Amino acid sequence: MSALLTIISRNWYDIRDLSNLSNAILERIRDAGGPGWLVYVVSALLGAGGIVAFIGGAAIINIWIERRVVGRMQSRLGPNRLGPFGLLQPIADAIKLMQKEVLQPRVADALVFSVAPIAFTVPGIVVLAVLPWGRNMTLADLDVGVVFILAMSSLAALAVFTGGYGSNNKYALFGAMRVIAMLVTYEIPSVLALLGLVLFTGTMNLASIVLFQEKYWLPLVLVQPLPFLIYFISSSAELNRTPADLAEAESEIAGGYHVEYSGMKFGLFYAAELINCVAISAIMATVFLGGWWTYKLDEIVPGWMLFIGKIYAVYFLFVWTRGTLPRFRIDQLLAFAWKWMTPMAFINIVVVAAEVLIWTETGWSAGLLLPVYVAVNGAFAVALIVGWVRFMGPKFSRFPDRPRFYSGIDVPSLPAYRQPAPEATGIGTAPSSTGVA
Amino acid sequence: MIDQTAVVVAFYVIAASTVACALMVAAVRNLVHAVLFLVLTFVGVAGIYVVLSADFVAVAQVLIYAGAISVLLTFAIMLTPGADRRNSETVYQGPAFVLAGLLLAVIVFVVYDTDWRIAGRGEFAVTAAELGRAFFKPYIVPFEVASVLLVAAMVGAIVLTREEADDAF
Amino acid sequence: MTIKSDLIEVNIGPQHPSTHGVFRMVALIDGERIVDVKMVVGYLHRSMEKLAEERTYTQNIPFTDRMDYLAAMTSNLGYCLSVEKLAGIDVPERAQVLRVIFAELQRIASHCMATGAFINDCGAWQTPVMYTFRDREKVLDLFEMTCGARITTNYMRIGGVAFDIPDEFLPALDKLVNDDLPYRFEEYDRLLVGNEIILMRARDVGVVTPEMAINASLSGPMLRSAGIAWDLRKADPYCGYDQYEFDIPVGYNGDAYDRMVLRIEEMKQSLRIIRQAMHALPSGPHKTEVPLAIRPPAGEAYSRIESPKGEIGFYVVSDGGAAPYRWHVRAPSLINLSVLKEMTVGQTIADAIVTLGSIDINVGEVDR
Amino acid sequence: MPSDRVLATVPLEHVLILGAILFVVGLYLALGKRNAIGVLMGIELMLNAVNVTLLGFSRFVVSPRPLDGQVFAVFIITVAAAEAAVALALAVAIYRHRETVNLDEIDLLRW
Repeated sequence: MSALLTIISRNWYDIRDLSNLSNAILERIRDAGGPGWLVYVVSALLGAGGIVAFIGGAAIINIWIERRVVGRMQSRLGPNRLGPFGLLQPIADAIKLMQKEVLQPRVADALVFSVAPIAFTVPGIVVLAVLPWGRNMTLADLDVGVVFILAMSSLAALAVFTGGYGSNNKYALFGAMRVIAMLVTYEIPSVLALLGLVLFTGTMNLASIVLFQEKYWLPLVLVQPLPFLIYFISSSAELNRTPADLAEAESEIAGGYHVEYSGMKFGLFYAAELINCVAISAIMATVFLGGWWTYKLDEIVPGWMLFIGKIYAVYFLFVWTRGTLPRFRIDQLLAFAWKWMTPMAFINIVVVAAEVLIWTETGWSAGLLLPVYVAVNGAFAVALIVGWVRFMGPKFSRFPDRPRFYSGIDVPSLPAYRQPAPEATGIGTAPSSTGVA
Repeated sequence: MIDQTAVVVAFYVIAASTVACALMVAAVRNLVHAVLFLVLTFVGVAGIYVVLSADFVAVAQVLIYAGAISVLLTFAIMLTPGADRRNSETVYQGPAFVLAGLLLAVIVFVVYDTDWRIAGRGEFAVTAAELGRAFFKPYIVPFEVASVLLVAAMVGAIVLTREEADDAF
Repeated sequence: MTIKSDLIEVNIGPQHPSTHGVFRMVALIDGERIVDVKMVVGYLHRSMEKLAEERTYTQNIPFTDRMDYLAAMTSNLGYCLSVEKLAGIDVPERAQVLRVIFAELQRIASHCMATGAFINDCGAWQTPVMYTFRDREKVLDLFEMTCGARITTNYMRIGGVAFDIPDEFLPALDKLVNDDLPYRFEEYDRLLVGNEIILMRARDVGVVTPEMAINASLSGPMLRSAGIAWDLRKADPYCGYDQYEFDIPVGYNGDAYDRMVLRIEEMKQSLRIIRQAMHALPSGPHKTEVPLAIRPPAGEAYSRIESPKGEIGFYVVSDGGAAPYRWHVRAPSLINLSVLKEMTVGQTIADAIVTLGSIDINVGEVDR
Repeated sequence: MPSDRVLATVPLEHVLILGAILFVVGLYLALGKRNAIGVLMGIELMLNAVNVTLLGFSRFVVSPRPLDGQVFAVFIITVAAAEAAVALALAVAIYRHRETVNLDEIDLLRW
């Protein structure tokens, strides 16, 4: 086995590292005397083509996964008629959307209305370009990758605002205003969550973050569990996914920002939502779950396959929360960010800074410190969450969860109803029996 | 390595579109459109920063200007619902135009008249780490002052816009 | 010193995912806060009360199916009781028990729908509604087994029920009430009762005070959530409900959360009643033979029963002919809806949707 | 400069002129616009223009510490963020009192 791996490594057919393949193609062009700009363009196109192909597939697959998984959660089957396991259902839906007439309200702001779906799609795609898909497989290896992805994810919400404003619809405007409020709020915890990671790893380069995890054999989710949760929650707010899908809030504002969109413009919104979701899942898979690195497994299985597997593991979390949780109200959601996640993230940064300081100043070995950090941070995250729930959580205890049971009718006398009774606010007498079903 | 021609072409394309967007900010008659064009301008300026091999500043520009400040502007527009949203000019439009033109002429003259000591320097290799070192070694005092300024601005903004607690939402 | 802004008028409905049909709520809002609400009903008006004056008493039963189409059995039952009262028809013992069984099954089906749709209004992505629909389907299977229809059952007849139950009904019912549903209701308890997000969304939202409830003559879970133990099955027993042992769950607070929990508890109480009724099911005829065109003596009768939505009353006036002279329905959905303005003004839109969902209206019954 | 050598990038002058154009557009906005938010947009644009210039200098001009231009740019971005927050808060506060943010109507120097 290992002999086989040695033979194929570094050859173009070594699918564990697709950069070999692209290098082989570029070599061929160069040997054939192709001009420098052609090599440049082809190398860009190869990476971009790969990512766009992934996005196209992912948008289709994600709809299917979401519908099937949520279907299972809802004790039904989900789409299973068209194609094997219903895999062709999203394609049929896309064709249906393309055939539909693209309506545009007469009072809509034409330019803004048309630009919004595109502006919403771009950031998610761009984020995928800076991610390390494999050991040498980063299309744009930015030194400031972490800040870049944060910047891009803030742009998507602006596009949502654009669409909501441009529709010139009251419901859409509600969605637009909600998304702006949520963006201002949820940017902060997500930045702070990733800041802790950057402090710990000492780099903002996503590929280096993966290499850090490879070096210490430690997925960062273990050492940073609290930022994982914070980033997950705040990105589900930025992605408009239940329990934070306030910008579209089907049951309240009837679709919110995309209420006026139809046809493929709506389809673009719909697909871009899934693409953004994949992008966020990919970011989380990269910085928290080790990206393409999975202990020794990535020497046998191609790293990019492991990475895609991890993306879908995180995506499953998003689907799971969507399938199980009701929606917050807007003020509750904002309060949750300001009163819970932001302070927690701040405290976490202080802790991480102290840990990094101990590490660098004492020079103790990582093998000694990191297990301690894992234990300390895990306990710390649990303690912080429990403490916050205890002291800051909504106090529902004054209301009993369960109703009273009466075996007969009992209508209280009410001041405004029968006779003036000074303190007849108490309703009913003591329960005459405790009912058991 | 990036092809040099590509950088030059990118610079001029981005510069032209940035200037066009900036002019549109002044020209459009709807304040929300103006904000959206301003976002495009900010993104274009970020592109210019990339060409000038300042990738950290470019990303910070997108994050802060395009992501945050434009949202703040939108927020302010939405929080002043009864105000005029026509993006109109005051009577100082003419003088401002003349002044701007004159200033541009002066700057162009100065730019071409000055002998810039050009260093034939390549691209900066790693800017983020170097910037971090600069912040924490020679510029530590300004850095701390900036953080104090941010806190002061935050508190100031909260105090200015605070409502009485009668109908806390 | 608040920001002055224009009030916006928003039409919530008639085409809106959360208005449970074609109910329309014209909300005047300030930001997200509702300043004023105007309720517009009548989009589903089919003038049933007038149409009924042209049809015989038996022919009117299908109308009641189509009023509260989520609780057709109880509507049937209420109407049949009023005509029986008017014409002085006795109902056989077996039919009484069957009526109780089907009315309680219908209560379970309707409350399943109400609970699921309520959580949907809270913003869940269809999951609770799928769970409750799954259980509602099982109840509807029993209806189909008995009378061939699932929604508009048209099962109750003047003088009894349309058909006797088939042989396989009782085993199926036994399985349902003893094996399936108790487990399902425990599942609802685990999923919904005490869920933090639902507590945050529904606690202190849409509060009905006891004064409000009585002054507006609310009924059903709306009334009981306000802390008033009133249930027509106890207060004015019909169909022999006084023979069964069950409790009235009563809320403390009158808010949307209380109403949701009450519905779940009421479903459990309904199971209790069905279990007792199953064992007490006597043999005998399922129907008193009455002429097809009943001609009750001139007079009037009002009968009321506890439908899932509240007190549904049928007021029938006869002039001695084959068709009622006047037919009026006291629709609980409409009357429970009348406090919507008091409940929603001052809330956010999101809370207003939750409030509306917790009332559990059925527009077919509101508009008739 | 030998002719066979590829030009490093665009000349510094062009960068500076780009900065100048953005600056004067911002200046025009800041002086000419009626809405306070429009004025603020002009100010942000001017700060951006200054940043372009600074980064141009940092990239091209001889300096012992060439990255200082970028450091300054980051500081300017920080200051701009603070300034935008306060200025917009001011605009909202003024709007509450006067129901306008038009600068030619807020010239009484009092609330």
